[in-house]
Amino acid sequence: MEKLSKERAEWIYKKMNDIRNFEDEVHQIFSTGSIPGFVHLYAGEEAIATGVCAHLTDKDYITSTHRGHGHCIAKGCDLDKMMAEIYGKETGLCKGKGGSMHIADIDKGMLGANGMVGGGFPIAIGAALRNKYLKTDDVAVCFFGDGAANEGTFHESINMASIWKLPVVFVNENNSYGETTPQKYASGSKRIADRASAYGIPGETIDGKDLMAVYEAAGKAIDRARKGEGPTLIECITYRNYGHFEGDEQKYKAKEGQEKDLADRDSIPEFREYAVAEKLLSAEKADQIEQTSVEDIEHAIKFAEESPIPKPESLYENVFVD
Amino acid sequence: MEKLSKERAEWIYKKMNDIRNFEDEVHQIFSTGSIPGFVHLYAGEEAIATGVCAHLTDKDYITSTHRGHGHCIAKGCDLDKMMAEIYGKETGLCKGKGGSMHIADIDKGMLGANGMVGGGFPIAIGAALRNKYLKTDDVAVCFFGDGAANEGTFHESINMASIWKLPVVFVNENNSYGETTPQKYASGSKRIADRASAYGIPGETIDGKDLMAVYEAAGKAIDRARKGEGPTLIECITYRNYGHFEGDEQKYKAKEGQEKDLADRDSIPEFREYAVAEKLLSAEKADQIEQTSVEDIEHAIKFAEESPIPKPESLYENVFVD
Amino acid sequence: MARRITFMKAINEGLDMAMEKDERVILLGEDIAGGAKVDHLAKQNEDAWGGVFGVTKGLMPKYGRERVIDTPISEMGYMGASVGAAATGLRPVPELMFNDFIGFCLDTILAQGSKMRYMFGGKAKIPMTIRTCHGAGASAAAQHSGSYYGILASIPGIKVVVPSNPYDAKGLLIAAIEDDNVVVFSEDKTLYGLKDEVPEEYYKVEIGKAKIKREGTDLTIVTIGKMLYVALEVAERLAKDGIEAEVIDLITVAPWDQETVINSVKKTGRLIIIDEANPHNNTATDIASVVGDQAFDYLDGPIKKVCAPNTPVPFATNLEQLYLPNADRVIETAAELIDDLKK
Amino acid sequence: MARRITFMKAINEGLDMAMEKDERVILLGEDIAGGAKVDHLAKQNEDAWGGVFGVTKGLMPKYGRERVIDTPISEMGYMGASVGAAATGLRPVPELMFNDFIGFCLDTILAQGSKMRYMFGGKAKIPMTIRTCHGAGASAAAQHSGSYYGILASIPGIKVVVPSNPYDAKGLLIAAIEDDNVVVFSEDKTLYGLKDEVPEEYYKVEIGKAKIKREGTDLTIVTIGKMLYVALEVAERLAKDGIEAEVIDLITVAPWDQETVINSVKKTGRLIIIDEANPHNNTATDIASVVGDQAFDYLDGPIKKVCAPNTPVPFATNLEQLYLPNADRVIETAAELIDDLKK
Ligand SMILES: Cc1ncc(C[n+]2csc(CCOP(=O)(O)OP(=O)(O)O)c2C)c(N)n1
Ligand SMILES: Cc1ncc(C[n+]2csc(CCOP(=O)(O)OP(=O)(O)O)c2C)c(N)n1
Ligand SMILES: [Mg+2]
Ligand SMILES: [Mg+2]
Repeated sequence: MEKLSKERAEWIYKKMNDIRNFEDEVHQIFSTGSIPGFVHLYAGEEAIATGVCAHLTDKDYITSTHRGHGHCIAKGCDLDKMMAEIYGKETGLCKGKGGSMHIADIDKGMLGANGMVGGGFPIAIGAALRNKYLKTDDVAVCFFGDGAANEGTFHESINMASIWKLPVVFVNENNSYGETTPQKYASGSKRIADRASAYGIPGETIDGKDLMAVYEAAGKAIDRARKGEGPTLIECITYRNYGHFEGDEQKYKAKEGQEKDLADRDSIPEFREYAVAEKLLSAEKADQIEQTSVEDIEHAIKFAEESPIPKPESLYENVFVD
Repeated sequence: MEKLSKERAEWIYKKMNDIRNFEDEVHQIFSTGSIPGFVHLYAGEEAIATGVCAHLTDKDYITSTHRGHGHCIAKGCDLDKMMAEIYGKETGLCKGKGGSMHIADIDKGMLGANGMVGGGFPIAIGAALRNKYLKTDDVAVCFFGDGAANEGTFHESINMASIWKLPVVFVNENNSYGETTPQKYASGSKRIADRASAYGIPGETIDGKDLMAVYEAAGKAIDRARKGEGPTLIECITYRNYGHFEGDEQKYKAKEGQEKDLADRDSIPEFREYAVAEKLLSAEKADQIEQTSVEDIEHAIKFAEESPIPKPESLYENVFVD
Repeated sequence: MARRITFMKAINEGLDMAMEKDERVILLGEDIAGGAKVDHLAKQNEDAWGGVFGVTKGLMPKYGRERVIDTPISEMGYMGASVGAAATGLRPVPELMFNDFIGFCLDTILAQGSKMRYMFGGKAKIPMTIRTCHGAGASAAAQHSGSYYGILASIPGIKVVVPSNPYDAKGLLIAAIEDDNVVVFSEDKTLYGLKDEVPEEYYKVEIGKAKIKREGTDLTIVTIGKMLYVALEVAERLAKDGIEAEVIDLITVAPWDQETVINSVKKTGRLIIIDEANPHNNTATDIASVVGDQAFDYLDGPIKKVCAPNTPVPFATNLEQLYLPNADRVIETAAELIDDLKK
Repeated sequence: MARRITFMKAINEGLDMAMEKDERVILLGEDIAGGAKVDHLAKQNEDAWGGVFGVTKGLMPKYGRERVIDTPISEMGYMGASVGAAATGLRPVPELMFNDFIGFCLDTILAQGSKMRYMFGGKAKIPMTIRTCHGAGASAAAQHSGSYYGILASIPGIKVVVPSNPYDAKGLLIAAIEDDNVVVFSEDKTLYGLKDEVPEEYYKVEIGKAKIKREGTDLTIVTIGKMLYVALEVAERLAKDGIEAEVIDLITVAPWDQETVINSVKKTGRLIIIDEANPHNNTATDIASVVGDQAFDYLDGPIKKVCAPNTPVPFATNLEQLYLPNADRVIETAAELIDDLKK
């Protein structure tokens, strides 16, 4: 695994900011009613998508979740088209037909947010099977929540990835809750990483708020996968800044104790501080990135708002390949 | 857990013989064409069903598998009606409408063989949930194969049983193969019992050819369940005497080595020897049980053969409770 | 009977009264209470959500977590557990949050719950009511907006009901829970806010019986769920042209009420079925095929269906509206049937 | 073209030639080779089973375990993996051993494979062929004998084919594998032994095109899969009474060939559809509903369906035979349509 370069650090800092700004804006806009449907925001979990995708190229695949904006941004999807998609516009990544829960860009290796909890596992191992079959050294990364770890697809897919030594990394985003249901209630095992041994693969639990911890663990696991040594399970402890979806009152969240401490942490300034101290980022550059990011998201909103809605006939298009 | 009594030892020896004789006869009859459909024989695995069910009453529930005759017999189902069911006769346990793969007797707590691999897991925890909810001390036992351990239902059900501390015991019958597919190929974990820790429950691997090993492990686990201490996973190493189903050429079975040793072991004489040595069974009693068992199975065959086929109108009956 | 409550509240009340009456009734589902093992909620005996739409709100505080069970995200597991619990004497009411999740747990219905009684020669009884929701119109996109009651209705051994209003919802749900069979109770998520009069008592609405919501002599319109409101609008508009449509709310899609539908068609000679499901192999086709067989001689014209197109549900609001059957499309279809009707 | 091979062999040959031609074609399924990691089999490069019915026999020895992949018993896992592999450029052909197992993996079809292209605004392509088998008549009882192609055919975004003979089986399978969409290829397990002429070359049979197997002017009989043989027997028997039935093998149930069916009904004025599926919301109802709309004016009598009853498949041989549509039932039905036909 490469040491973090300046270039990469800048890339990371930009992506983290993009995700945060994107989500904060969507949160705002949603409350005005301009964005319809179910929207699940990634704010608070930026270190994970960014720390993992920093190791990936467009040729690597990821599968995402209902909480997919962060993965999309980190995987390099176009911000304008993403925002337009969430608005349901013709210029959207999916022509306005997918929306927040189905945002995808196969050209960027982003195999889709997924409205089905646990839906990404088998798709990810399928992409990994393809990578292995074609003798590439591309990998697949499967992002999934703590709640998703209780779906049967988790079990079946990780087991198959193990026996076939597939180049796939399972990245768990343990934000303590599946909707309102605490992970500690829903899982028989204390840690989700504890389940790795049930499939004979390595598993570890890391601080998912710490960009560098994610960057390093993911780097190792992705290297391992590229070398044909098989899958890894990484559990990242994190927390979401907003509710499960927009509109959630969040009555279940603890207002004090360990949970509050986790909630109060912010991996973006944490990373900035680290990167500046390590001279990977100058304070000026960091400021500039923050500024550009704000502008980029503003641009995306403007683009989305000014874009036309889909043409009626598109209702019938793209059901089949002709 | 009670020490094995003479009475129980006799019961066990009878059941083991009943299962073996039943299956050997069905094997014979199948080859003559009198029994239609898919038939999966339990011969070779008698120690498991018997050693477990020795601890159960009619009020306890079990879920079984496609290889269900042994569980049925051990749970106390009527041999005549069982055989008639396998023949597809009106007098069968299920009026001839279920057959070998769906043989069941709810009055005996036998919730059915199941044509769906992994289909029994959720049903078993549902019965256990009922036991707990009604504040009974009845338990549920879920028998399942090594192949079934790779279905998502395994994962979901054991996890739920764990978090709700349900009175259920998961008894794995690891006979090395799921159809032709070796367990060592299909499972990422070496041992199926290794998976217990993924759910925070106890798991152990035992010699499934050894009646006493099963009797003791099951006794402990069932006691634990009755006391409200939650589920246990027991992996029993065993082997089936016949093919996956009747008609299987068994090309995949190893003709030498460890596998052959396992195949050559027979838990029935092993138990007889043990029980006679321990004075739980006299040699005369054992001979007599063997003889009665042969007669009982003969009777069952005669009963089945002489029974009428179902009346045509029964095709339409029992779809709904009216 | 002046009290007006929402569709959602009517369902909540049906559950409440069924639980009150029979201790064997338990609920299972994801976040149907919410916040399991959260200390501050436990202290106040509060539920966090009461289901993603709030339908089961307040039931956990009243009946406790033993009877209102939050499950992990394990649809096959808890739906199958419900089958097991039903087979052994409880009357579970699992909630499948969206009917679109059926692909995670269909086996528990298709191969287990619906077939057990038959396979076991009549010995098993599976008194289980599956609550779920269907329907487009909430911008929930392709994986949370489908209408799959028609797929379920094709399975022998289960009943499937689709209420259109608060009164029926409460009475049907109670009937479903009292029924000794597997019953799927499918709620249109866009109806939750709809208010109407609902009696305070415990009452049942008969499963398998359709209701004539408007009498007419010229045309029969059969509807499922909220399509009723499309038909009622159409009937109003047609009435202005002197055409009297008879509107039938099917209510139960399995087994559906052949008698009521056929008698109506015998009277009117014309039939339009409105079904929000995708167009192939759905309940509309089933009705059309039965009418085309059994009431053929009474038909004055082709049998018409107005359904969703053969596409997934699109996200964009304008496309989603186009996807849904609406009054204009039905009027156009009616015009094909009735010559003297102006387009 | 005198070579006669079985239905099973034809399928095997179709797979073989598709794999030969395109390296991106891989097979996945339970025991489709069999004996993975068994030393003595590996040494001899032998498969243990080649699938539970032997349909894929010999393909692993020829193409290796990288391309003929035995999976654990994890239907959702490997079916979903096939979707992922297809979305990223392979052309997987997973086998679902029995269509009855669809309840374990429907999501991969219903919510993922069939919807991806649409949800992604046309960017995804899922060239995946799902082989499975259906049908009663093998004493396999309720959980291994169902006919669920009709459920699958209701899902937008996939194609579903049901071949009735070796020739079509080979050509359709090749066409399915070359198709860039999800195609379900459903084999009737009781046809595996059926022999007929099959060309040795690589050829395609068009998906979506029905075939007229016998021309006639008095009555149209549309069939799915092996129901063709019931119809052909019926046509023979009717011919003795001077009644000429036109027999159409539908072949593709989604999208089915409306033109061929409607043209035939326009000619004959009478329609019977034979479908082994349970009777509600199946392909027979779909056909009936379309004909009852689009060819209404040409109909001389009610539209008839002959289907399985609304029950699970019973085990006992006599009941199972009664369950299956047969020539006598079709003749009785035809008699209702044609007055001058003796019962
Ligand atoms: C198959 C399925 N079951 C249930 C849901 C409803 N649902 C959507 S998100 C969610 C919680 C997911 O929790 P987790 O995996 O921890 O992800 P998080 O939302 O915390 O990121 C649930 C239950 C769904 N969309 N799909
Ligand atoms: C859901 C499902 N998948 C696949 C099958 C086909 N099948 C029947 S038995 C079997 C093997 C089961 O292996 P295991 O669980 O080890 O039980 P054993 O036969 O060895 O007792 C398979 C794959 C099935 N019946 N159901
Ligand atoms: Mg979570
Ligand atoms: Mg086995």
